[in-house]
Amino acid sequence: MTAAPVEDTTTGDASTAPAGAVREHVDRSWWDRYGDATVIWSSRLLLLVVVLVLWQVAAGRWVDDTFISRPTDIVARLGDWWRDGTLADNTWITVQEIVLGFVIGAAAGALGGYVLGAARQVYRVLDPFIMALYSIPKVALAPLFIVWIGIGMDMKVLLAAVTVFFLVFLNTAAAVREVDRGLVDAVRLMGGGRREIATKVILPASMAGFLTGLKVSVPYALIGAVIGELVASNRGLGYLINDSAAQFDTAGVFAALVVLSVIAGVLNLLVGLLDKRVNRWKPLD
Amino acid sequence: MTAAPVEDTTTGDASTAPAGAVREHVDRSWWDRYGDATVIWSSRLLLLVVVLVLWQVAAGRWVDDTFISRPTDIVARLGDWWRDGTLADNTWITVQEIVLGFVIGAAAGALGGYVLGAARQVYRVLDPFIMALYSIPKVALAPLFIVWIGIGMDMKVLLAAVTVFFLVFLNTAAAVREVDRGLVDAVRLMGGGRREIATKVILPASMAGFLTGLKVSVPYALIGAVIGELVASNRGLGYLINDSAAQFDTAGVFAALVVLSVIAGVLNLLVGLLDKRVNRWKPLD
Amino acid sequence: ACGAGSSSKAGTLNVGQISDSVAFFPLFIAEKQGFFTDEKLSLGERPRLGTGAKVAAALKSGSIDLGGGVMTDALNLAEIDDQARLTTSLISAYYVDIVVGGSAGKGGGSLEERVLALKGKKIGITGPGSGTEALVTYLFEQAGLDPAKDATLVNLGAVATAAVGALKSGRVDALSFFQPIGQQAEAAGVGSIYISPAAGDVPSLDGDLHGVVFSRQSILDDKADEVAAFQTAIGRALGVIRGDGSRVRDLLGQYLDGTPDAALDKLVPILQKETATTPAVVESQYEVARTFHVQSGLVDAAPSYSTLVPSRFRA
Amino acid sequence: MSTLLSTDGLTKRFVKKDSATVALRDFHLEVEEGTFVSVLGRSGCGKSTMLNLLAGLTTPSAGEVRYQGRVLRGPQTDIGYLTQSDTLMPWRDVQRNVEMPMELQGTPAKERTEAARDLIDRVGLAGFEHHYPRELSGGMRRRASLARMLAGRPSTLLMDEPFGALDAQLRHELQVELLRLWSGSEQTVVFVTHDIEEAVLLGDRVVVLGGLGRVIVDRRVDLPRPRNADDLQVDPEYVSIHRELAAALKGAAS
Amino acid sequence: MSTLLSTDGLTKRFVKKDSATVALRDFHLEVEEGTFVSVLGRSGCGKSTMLNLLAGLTTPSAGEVRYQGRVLRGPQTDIGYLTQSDTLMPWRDVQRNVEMPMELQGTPAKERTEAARDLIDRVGLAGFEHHYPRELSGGMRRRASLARMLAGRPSTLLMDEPFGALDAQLRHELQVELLRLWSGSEQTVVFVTHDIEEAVLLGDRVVVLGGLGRVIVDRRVDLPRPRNADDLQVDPEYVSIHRELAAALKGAAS
Ligand SMILES: Nc1ncnc2c1ncn2[C@@H]1O[C@H](COP(=O)(O)OP(=O)(O)OP(=O)(O)O)[C@@H](O)[C@H]1O
Ligand SMILES: Nc1ncnc2c1ncn2[C@@H]1O[C@H](COP(=O)(O)OP(=O)(O)OP(=O)(O)O)[C@@H](O)[C@H]1O
Ligand SMILES: [Mg+2]
Ligand SMILES: [Mg+2]
Repeated sequence: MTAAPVEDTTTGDASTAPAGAVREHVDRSWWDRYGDATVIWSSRLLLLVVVLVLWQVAAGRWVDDTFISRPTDIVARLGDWWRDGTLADNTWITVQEIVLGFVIGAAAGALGGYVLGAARQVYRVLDPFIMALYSIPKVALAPLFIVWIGIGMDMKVLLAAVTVFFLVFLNTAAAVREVDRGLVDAVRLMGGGRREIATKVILPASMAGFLTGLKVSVPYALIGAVIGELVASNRGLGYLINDSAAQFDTAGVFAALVVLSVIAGVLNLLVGLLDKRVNRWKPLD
Repeated sequence: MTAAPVEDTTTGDASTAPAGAVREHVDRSWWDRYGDATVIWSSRLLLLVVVLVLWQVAAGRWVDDTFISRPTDIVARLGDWWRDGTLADNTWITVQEIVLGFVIGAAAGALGGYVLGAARQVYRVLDPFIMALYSIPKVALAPLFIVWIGIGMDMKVLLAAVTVFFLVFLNTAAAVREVDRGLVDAVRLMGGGRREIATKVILPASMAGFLTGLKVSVPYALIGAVIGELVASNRGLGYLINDSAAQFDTAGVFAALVVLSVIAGVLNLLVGLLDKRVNRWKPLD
Repeated sequence: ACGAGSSSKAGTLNVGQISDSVAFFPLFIAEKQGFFTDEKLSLGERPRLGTGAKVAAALKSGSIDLGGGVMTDALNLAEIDDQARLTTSLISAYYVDIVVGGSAGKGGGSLEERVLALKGKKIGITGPGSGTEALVTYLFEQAGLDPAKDATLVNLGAVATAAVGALKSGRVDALSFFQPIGQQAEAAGVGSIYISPAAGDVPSLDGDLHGVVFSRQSILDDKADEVAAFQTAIGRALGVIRGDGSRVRDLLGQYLDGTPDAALDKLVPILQKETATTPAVVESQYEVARTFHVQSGLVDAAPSYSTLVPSRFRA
Repeated sequence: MSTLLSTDGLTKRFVKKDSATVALRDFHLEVEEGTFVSVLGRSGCGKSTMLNLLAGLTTPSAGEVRYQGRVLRGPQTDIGYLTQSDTLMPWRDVQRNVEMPMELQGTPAKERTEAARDLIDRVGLAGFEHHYPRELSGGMRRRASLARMLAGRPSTLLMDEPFGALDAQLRHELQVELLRLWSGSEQTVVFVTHDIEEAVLLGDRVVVLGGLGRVIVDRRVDLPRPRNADDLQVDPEYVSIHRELAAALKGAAS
Repeated sequence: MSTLLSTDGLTKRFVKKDSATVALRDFHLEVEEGTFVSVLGRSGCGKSTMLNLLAGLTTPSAGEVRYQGRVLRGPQTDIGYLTQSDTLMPWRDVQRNVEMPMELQGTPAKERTEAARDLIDRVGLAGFEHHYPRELSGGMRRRASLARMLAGRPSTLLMDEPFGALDAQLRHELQVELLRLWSGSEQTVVFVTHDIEEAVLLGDRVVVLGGLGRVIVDRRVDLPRPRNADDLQVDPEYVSIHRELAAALKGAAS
């Protein structure tokens, strides 16, 4: 790493010149820039390979392969599905449900969290009701869902959205509670009203909690949509799982799960990027 | 409110006597002490009554009562179950599963969160795998669960524990990341090692996140246990739900859900108490 | 985890079943009337497992010793597990009905005309690969329709509330569901039974073996005595069902607690007719089922009677 | 000159379960418009509590604060308050922190940027516009806070030890800057400090608080302006004021 | 006297993307055992950065810190560091905060309680044992931190503006207290302050830092102890030192 001074900041033009620091340009090598990411990604790859190899070896040898299938079979099944279009069709449907459900649920949850998180007393009154609603196993209400919302895509989107809602809501509301009073007061002193306090302090300060809510709820967007498809549907990855399971086609079940994991991974990556963007100001280590 | 000086703190016996504040005894009226709680609880009661009355009125009039039943029927059903022992038996089983699942999942999640939250690099490598596992709809793996763990109580406890684990884990790990470096450094300066940092700083400082994890996962302990009972139901509240639904007995379904909500309420209350206990040091408003 | 190891004379059997459909009424009777106790047999775990896959998993893991389901489940299991064995016949009729919304009823028309009228409709089934789907597939193919294109099959799961609810709210146009959903729907005035193989509407399915109990060879070896006892008790229960109608009506009322009386009244004669005469598996009935399953494409190949049914369970 | 800020029977009690900490009791103070009031007092005597009340941040347990003749119910845009503890937004860099009050007042972006840059220059933070608060030293954070407060163009300034964390030289420069700003305007300043010299150098009036905000000394400082720290050292008036204040502070201890 | 702490070519660079802020460059300092070194310097010149390095809290970008002849790799129990910013545990009350270092050292509970109570008394916080940090005034928090640091019985003290937030009287009392503690022991002190008078009053040696931690002045103070603030004002030696330091600080600005 060679460093060359680029800009000297010690010359304030006003009466007060700081005896301060100096900014330098840093020539970072490829490794300085990407070394960390390389290590992480190769570790992940390694781990993945190890798991797959172990799985392949174990299947049929130590564990009954009718229940765990084997990676090669799964890949073969994915290939079949890819060729005959099953994969694209069903994945596309599920992805739509997941994304819609996630966005709607997260938006509603964030809004609810910010509104109720700030209105302490109202939140305290509603809390037990919210928790009671949240605690109801949605599958138990599947009949009601079917009757009220039908068996179309709406129902799956709603199921996904509902689960996401609660997780984002509770995490956001909790984060709002933890916001530093000093910062809120600072905005009040600058003449900020409720709106400004919400957007300029509460929102950025509770970002971490909100993002945890998002991260935690990504999987539930998937689970919600898939459960919806298990309950009532004739397409989507949930249907594929159901169909394969009924035919004892474990490779099919796992193939669908692999696709789900990939979707989860992508969503998780997106949330991670948002996290990075929002947390720029935080120390790295 | 009458106030009488009780103790004067201005007399430090050393060389430095602070010109500080004075402690006074406060005579709080009954209302000062319990007014807040009274308002909250009566609002909740009122809300509950309103919801129940609306439900009762709506059922059969505006909404088909075969799908939403009605409060009186539900109460009657609960009475029947209470008398013939169904209620106590099944509830007891489910409560055991929930509590065991919750405790195991929360303990494992907290441990994992504290360990991996501190080991940043390891966490980053594992993160996608954890999220992938987490995203798998557990119902889809029901056959695997049955093969590996059977259909006994273990399976339900495990299902509950797994869901709780992820939620507590992710919330705790996120909270650990947010802990003030200054406080950690303070402990390092006092000669604290990893263990001390974990117990004396990370643990208390991340309590809020951990508690959010707990709060968020209470419902999933219930849902996990009930799903387990739906997967292979022979007893428990999940069985009651399944049985009632199969008999087209909506009142039965809702009666079981009411019991679940009560359990959720109690657990939530316990978490709330813990929250209060742990957050004593925080400003009230 | 669940007592699969015990093999004493007066032993325990864990019997899993898919649901609480009419097929398992004999088990209920045998339990209620003490037939199992008479045989010094006690039932351990009695899980409702919902799908054939889970019954298979539970059998393989030893969680249950016997699985109650339909022939589809037994044949599916046989495809992946050559230890699969069929032990008991419960219902010798295809007890799935096509139910349509409203009170249109059967009306007139031949079977083919009725099937053609279902073209383009949304039909609720319990799930893919189930006997309910098989019936629709079979009927459509017999009528020269393609079930994949000419109808939308919707999975509703095995609970009555969802099925009847979906029909009532018009989310599906018809149901292909096991008894007593049809009777329940009729009693609730939601729909009417449209095609009923059990009532002889589908001649090629007459005498079809459908409600069965199956197991695995290793368990049969291990628990030979218990299974024999089970068989005897079920035999007595089947006798009860085919006997006094009012007694059956009583017991059915207890079994399907909460089902409207009208539905129960209608069910009793149907049940008496379709209940197997003997717990032993009759070859001719087996063959009807086998043909049906292969023809409707539910299974690729079905084992022969002699492979799947051990000699002591044959009629 | 008319009275701008006045308090009447002001009491602040922090209640916690069955006991209350009284930080301020029956506190009286009148601040005339356009004056510079320095406040001295021992650590923990209630100075910050007082400022919080004057700023409308906290509500009094008893008594009231009047601002421009009206009872103060909450914070006002024309009262600027530099709190004792740091409240820069950690997710904004210096530039955007300083812009914040203008943002809330709806100043156009361009104007805002320029005004902020000018203020940052004045407090000697030029070159650090894009540092986040955690990347600044303690004194730099303090100066950024000062710049932020000034950015709101308040007509009344409440300051809680603004220069305590700065070196002598910088403190001197900022004192001069503050006086320059103040003398050119009608601003009213309440300035809490621990430095007697600073209090006298800056104030038209010095108030010394004892325990619970009891006013021990309230004294006009009639030294001619501009005042020079070095010259003051030998001014007999200054020396006597200094002695009086030091004695009062010492006395408050016992 | 042997060298206790020494630095060699110490550089601290805060890297962020493609640019780095250099806070300290090629910094040399040797501190002898048992001495009291005062450090002066303008705001932002790198004093806190230097202390962080000396305490082993941060790792140098180049160079090294030697403590008792060995390279320092991390914090040491026998180095106490009073940081510039407040790091009291907000969930512990004053008593338990002060007890904390002893808790980590495994002192028995009873002894701990007594020692903590004694320290709390000494810093003038008696009566506030059960207040949480947020219920204290700024100066009180500072004193609680001081008590906590002393509770660890370190043999080397690093202090970053410990008395900056305290009133003149209290500051004086704590200075006396600190000197009393120090003179009765073999402790080594590195004391960062903005107050030239304080630096001279306390130090065996005063170091003035310029930009990037460049040492501008490094001067022995040979005034006899005990020193009295009032007497010093007229001591020609003191006046000359004061003038030299003030000039150095002023010079560092340009
Ligand atoms: N939230 C609170 N709860 C309880 N007591 C409090 C609270 N805030 C302040 N106090 C007490 O009120 C008294 C006055 O505090 P204040 O912050 O006004 O002091 P100060 O004069 O600003 O002191 P300093 O010069 O140290 O900043 C102190 O004794 C403090 O303990
Ligand atoms: N984490 C960081 N990232 C970037 N720059 C930093 C960081 N920490 C400190 N600096 C810079 O390093 C320089 C020295 O900071 P330091 O805190 O050591 O100053 P100081 O001498 O203690 O000042 P003060 O008297 O104001 O406390 C400052 O210019 C500051 O902006
Ligand atoms: Mg204060
Ligand atoms: Mg500093």
